[in-house]
Amino acid sequence: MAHAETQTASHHFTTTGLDNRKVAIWMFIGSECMLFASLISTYLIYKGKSVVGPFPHEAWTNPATGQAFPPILDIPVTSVSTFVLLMSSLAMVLALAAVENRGKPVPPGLSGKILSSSKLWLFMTCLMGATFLGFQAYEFTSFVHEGLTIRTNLFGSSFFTLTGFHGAHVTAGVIWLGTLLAIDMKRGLQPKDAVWVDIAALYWHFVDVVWIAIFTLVYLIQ
Amino acid sequence: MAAALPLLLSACLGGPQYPNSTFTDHTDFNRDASELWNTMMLWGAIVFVFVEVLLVYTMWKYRRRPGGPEPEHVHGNTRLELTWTVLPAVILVFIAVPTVRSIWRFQSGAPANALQIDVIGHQWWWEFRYPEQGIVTANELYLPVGRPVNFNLTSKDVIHSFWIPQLGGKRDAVTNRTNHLWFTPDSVTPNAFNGSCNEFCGASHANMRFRAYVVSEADFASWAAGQAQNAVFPPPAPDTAGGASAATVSNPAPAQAPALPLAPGYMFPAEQLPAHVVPQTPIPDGLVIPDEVLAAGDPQRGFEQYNRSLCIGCHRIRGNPRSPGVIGPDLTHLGSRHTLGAGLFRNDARHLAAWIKNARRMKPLSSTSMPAVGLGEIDPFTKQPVTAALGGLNDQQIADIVAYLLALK
Amino acid sequence: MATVAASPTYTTAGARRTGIMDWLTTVDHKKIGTLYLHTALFFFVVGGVEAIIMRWQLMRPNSTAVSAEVFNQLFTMHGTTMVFLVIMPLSAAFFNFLIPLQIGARDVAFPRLNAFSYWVYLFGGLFITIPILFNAAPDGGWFAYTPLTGKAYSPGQNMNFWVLGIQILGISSLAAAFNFATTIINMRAPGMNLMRMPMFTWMSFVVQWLIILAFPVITIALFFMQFDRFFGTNFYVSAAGADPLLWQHLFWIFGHPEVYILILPAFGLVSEVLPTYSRKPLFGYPVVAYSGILIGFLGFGVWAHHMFSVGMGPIADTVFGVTTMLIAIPTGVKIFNWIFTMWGGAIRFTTAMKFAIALIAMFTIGGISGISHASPPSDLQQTDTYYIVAHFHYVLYGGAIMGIFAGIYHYFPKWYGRKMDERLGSIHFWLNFIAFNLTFFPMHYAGMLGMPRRIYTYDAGQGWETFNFLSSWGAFLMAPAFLIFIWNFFRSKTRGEVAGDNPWDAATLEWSIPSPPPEYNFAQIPMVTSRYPLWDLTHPERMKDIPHSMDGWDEAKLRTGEHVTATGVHEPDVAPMHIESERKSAKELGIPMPNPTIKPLWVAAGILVLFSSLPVMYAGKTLAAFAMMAVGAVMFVGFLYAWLTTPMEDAH
Amino acid sequence: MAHETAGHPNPDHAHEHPTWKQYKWVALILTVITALEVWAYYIPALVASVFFVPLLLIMSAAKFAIVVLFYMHLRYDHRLFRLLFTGPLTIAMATLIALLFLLARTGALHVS
Ligand code: HEA
Ligand code: HEA
Ligand code: HEC
Ligand code: CUA
Ligand SMILES: [Cu+2]
Repeated sequence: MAHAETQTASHHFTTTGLDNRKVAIWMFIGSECMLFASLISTYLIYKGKSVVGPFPHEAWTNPATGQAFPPILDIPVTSVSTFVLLMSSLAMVLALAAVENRGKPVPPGLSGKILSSSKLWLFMTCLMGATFLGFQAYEFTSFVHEGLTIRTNLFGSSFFTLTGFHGAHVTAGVIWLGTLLAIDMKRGLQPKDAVWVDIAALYWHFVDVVWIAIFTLVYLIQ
Repeated sequence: MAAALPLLLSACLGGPQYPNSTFTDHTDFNRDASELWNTMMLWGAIVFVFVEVLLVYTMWKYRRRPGGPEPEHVHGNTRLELTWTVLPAVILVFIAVPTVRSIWRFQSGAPANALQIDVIGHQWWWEFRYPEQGIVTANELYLPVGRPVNFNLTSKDVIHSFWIPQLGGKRDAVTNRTNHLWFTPDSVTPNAFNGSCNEFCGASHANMRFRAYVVSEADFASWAAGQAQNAVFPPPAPDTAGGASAATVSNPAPAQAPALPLAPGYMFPAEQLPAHVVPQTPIPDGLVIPDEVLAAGDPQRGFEQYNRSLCIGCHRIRGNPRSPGVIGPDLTHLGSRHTLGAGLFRNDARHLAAWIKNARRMKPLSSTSMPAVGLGEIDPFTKQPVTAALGGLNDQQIADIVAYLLALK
Repeated sequence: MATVAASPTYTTAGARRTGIMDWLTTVDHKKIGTLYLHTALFFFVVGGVEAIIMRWQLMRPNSTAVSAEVFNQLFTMHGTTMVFLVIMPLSAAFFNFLIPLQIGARDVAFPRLNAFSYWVYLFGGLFITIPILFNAAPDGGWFAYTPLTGKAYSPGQNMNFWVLGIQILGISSLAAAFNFATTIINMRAPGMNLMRMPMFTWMSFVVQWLIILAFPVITIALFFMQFDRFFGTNFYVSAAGADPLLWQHLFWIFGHPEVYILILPAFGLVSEVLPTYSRKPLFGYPVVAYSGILIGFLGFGVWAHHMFSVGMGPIADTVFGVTTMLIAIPTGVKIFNWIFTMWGGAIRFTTAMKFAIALIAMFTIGGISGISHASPPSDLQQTDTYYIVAHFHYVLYGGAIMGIFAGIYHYFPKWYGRKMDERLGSIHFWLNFIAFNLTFFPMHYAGMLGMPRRIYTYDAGQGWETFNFLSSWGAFLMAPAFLIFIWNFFRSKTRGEVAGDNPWDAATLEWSIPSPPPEYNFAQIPMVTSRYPLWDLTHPERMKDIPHSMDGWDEAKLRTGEHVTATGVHEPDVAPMHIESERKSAKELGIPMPNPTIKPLWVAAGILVLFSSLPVMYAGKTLAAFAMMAVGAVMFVGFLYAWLTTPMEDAH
Repeated sequence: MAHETAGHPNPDHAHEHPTWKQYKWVALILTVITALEVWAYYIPALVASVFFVPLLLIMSAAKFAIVVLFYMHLRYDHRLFRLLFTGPLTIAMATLIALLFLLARTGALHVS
């Protein structure tokens, strides 16, 4: 994806005048809707069906060992990570705008300078994505310490799989954006490269909206 | 003409040469399903004949002829297209309405007076329980004529599907779920039917059959009373009591069931069995135990041998406290069954002996299911010969056990 | 047409490879189509031999020709092979070969992704097929119901190959679907608006959407199964409280759209064949297109008709029964539109036409039996019996395979420049037609007379012997029929009658260029004014009352004409519809072609290695498995990076 | 960014794009809704009431829509993209809801 300028195909005639890659990424996102719908429905279906705890929102005492498990989900921590991911979308739109507007007069003042720095915003997006992943890593490890693994019960299996798939998407996104950042550092992204940033951004926002759904359906609704 | 076709068809296919035909009217369920089928086949036949005749006519009429005119270019015709959108829709209404009616009649709850039967699917046999009568049996069902029966189905392992084609539709037996199926055998004279498992459930899916006997109320009551009691064998035999079988030593409870004066209950008479419910599956080579050996089998010795063998770990014989197993079918009244191994073999001494000798060759089984027991037999899983140390039995011992089990009427 | 610039400077990377390397590195959609075609025909023989062995076993009661174990592998692999390795790829062969030609494009939107799809398919196909040689093939049925296919009840490696194999094949299908959908949306020639697309392209478009929306669901269901088998999760473990129906629902949410994925391309092909040999345009084109969309859309709302016996309750039974019946309407519309396409025509009974007509006749039978299972109380007597087997072979073989045969006979001349032998074709058709009905018609009876499906043996005296005997002989006759076809196919490539550009006097763009088409397809991208562009040229008198317009031309000119020189980028030079008969090289014409590359193949190989590590892990060889994973990951990432950083075409 | 790159007509960017000002507001609204959501979670009376679930669903749907419309600029983009997204999204939601209904029933009755 790197050397966008050599991808002459992107400049070929297209029927709709739209870029092939952008059409494709939207279809990919449509496909991902079905992917996450399957994951989320499985989680919701299995929510009340675990035979043993721990559970997301209720405390549980193991009748065999007498060990007590508190409700497992940590809302405050997840709220923070949710916020971080949301804000990464803001950084992402700014990065795209900066690339698209490159070459145009920069608005006066410091804020103008900041706003037109695609490197900064790409970096911020990556950073926030990575922060989100850090939170998730923390969450996963603490769950494992508290006695919930992917094998423990249906809740564990479907929870880790759902959030893990989302995490994998975030990881892919961070790598993708990181590559764009590297290119930007090396030679500077130009408006003609905007479509590369655009499709990465669409993907990134989509991963964000999926989290919006997950946060409500998995974490908040009991 | 098209109308007569399906009716005619289903009438022929209900005949005795097709003993598992679904085109029967033995139960309310099947009458309903047949009616639906006839409706659908009627419309289906009309559509079929119409389409194919139209197609063939078109092919014939408009075949290219030398020097024929250049076809006129027609791009469509809204009125025609509307017609063939609406007409099928109308036909579908005629199919959908009785369908929905029938769904609500047979897919919502069974009548309150229904006889309850719990059906539990196992790889690869059927466990049947009559909770009200306190009966647990396997692979053979008795149903009273004229009373609704409600099957409550579930499974111990994988998904199975319960079906008696002549009596009613299928229902799956699913783990962690209980499904229901009900019908009333209200227009059958006493008769025997085949049943099968219809959901692929592994190696012996094809061999997961069963039998259903529809009998009169009185016979049903007699059968139920017989099945409900403990095994009536063995009768108290003073000279063997001192034989100090392992059973009596380790188990203070008497190894014998209390000698109930009860006679065995009703059993569907063998002579009345229609040919198709008598299994014809051949015994694999080398498993047949000679008849003379079988004839010499002694039930009392067999009882003791049985109690000393691995059988007891998996099989239950009520009234024989040494034999509490739950993995395999309940053998309490094995002698009262006509078939063996989930409808695969006749239940007689030859087949039973061969079964015990090497069940895994008689029927593809799983590695945790009934092992080969005959001394020197090669177990298909371990590929090792069965030795005495592994609990292997010689032909005579097997013949004794056979005699014992067949005595359990 | 503004720019025929100086010939581009080709780098060495652009040099054409020869021999086997040509095939391994090709990114030409036509060649990839050829690869798909041959691979799928190979797998058809595999699936067919599996079927024949099954029929040999079932010919008589209590037969012991094969063991239960082997039989279960046979039907599982037969179903899996026919669905995933035969019909889908045969359709893909036509997507590849035809879509760009039909819409007037030089290639697909992402040519290298296209090569990748093929290689993933090939590797996935081999991965799932080879185990049968070692008696270790999947044995859980083509829909692999849990919990039977879970680790507890299928502890062997068998089902690992299935779950991983289908996952691999899914990657291929999804990649291809994004590619073709983008191609159809975005690569159409000027003037080729949606309502002018050839019907095959239309139906393919619907199919790509079905794939895009249905495959993610099976992907997830398969991931759950993989996690259960390899990592000890509980998605389908009853003891942990799992619901065995979850898999069934997820599978059929995919599975039902899948059956339309199988049939719609064949519908598209016969929609090309029937008008051509009737010398008439397709009757009611818009309705045929819309009904295809409607079938696809409704296809997402009927999945539970495969589950009427699981006890979903009366509401669900009602809803799914009725939605299923609704599909008869748009399908019927197609049937009647086809018949009326023939009506009033001058029908030439070529082999292609015979197969197309056979589709109409045979699919109708399968459709009617389909409606008879749409009624749940009635389906309870039918489900999981041979009646169902009869239904789906009538729609799959009588529909999809017949349609694809029609397509092969019809497009062979375009593909290879020569016609297939008509006499052999006719023998193939009749033998096949008779054998097909002999095989599958009796199954209706066997099923309604109580014979369950997926049984390796049955007892004597059940009233099924005659029907099974007939079915088996029918199946044995299918083999010679297919062998005749294969002989005809390979012989005609070199010895068939030379065809010319448009041997059948067809109407669509692909017939306006030489046969076989040059690598760049169209020397000049045609500008289209109507639905039947070629008849506009060859039979203008016929085209009088059909709407013509130059929609889309201005925009196209705008985007090709003036701006080309400004950016120095090559645009296809566009010309009003014409017939191309010269065959020059791309170089001579100055058309930049994508460079051949082997990288997609290596990326696909990386995926294969990655997936293959899991059975190794399952066998307890953890270290080796990790090593394979590392190698696979490096191959995958490395070659992907190399692929993405190599320019697709030479810069010039 | 209408047509200043002359040689490069770019119809997918032909429409107006939101600006920093808008982006800022969008971010603010998203933050506020998220805060409201979490806040609602900590009001036991609300959690117990029947309004809780619909309320949360509405809030999250609103966030979803805002991101899609503004950040993914679906509102400003070619209508083809709207189709490409809403179509699959509708099917996905319908499937999800249907699945919840179909598998809501808890089974397991008897059997020792
Ligand atoms: C090419 C693939 C294909 C196609 C196109 C279809 C088409 C249809 N199928 Fe089929 N089906 C399968 C492949 C296909 N099927 C497979 C593989 C299975 C089994 C899977 C397995 O278990 O292994 C299956 C199983 C299957 C079942 C489950 C059966 C069971 O397991 O119990 C059902 C139930 O409703 C069904 C219904 C239908 C219907 C209603 C159609 C309709 O689309 C048909 C519509 C067409 C017509 C009706 C004919 C033309 C119409 C007219 C001429 C108009 C007038 C007609 C009327 C008014 C009736 N199919
Ligand atoms: C497109 C799909 C497709 C096609 C074309 C076929 C084609 C055939 N199928 Fe198919 N079948 C399925 C899809 C298909 N099937 C599916 C999905 C299942 C369900 C599986 C499951 O339950 O999981 C199934 C199941 C199935 C069964 C049921 C198995 C069971 O339930 O136990 C049977 C039984 O007869 C059968 C038979 C046949 C036969 C005889 C052919 C013939 O038409 C095949 C003809 C082809 C050939 C004959 C190839 C030519 C061979 C050569 C040229 C080599 C020469 C060979 C010799 C001389 C031996 N199939
Ligand atoms: C590991 C468990 C196991 C052991 C040990 C075992 N069985 Fe079985 N047995 C089974 C199972 C399971 C079946 C059902 C097999 C089937 O039909 O699929 C069965 C079936 C039978 C049947 C047929 C019952 C019927 O109604 O069809 C008989 C009789 C029988 N066993 C007798 C014996 C005897 C006698 C022994 C000891 C020599 C024995 N079994 C040992 C598990 C066992
Ligand atoms: Cu039990 Cu099939
Ligand atoms: Cu279906």
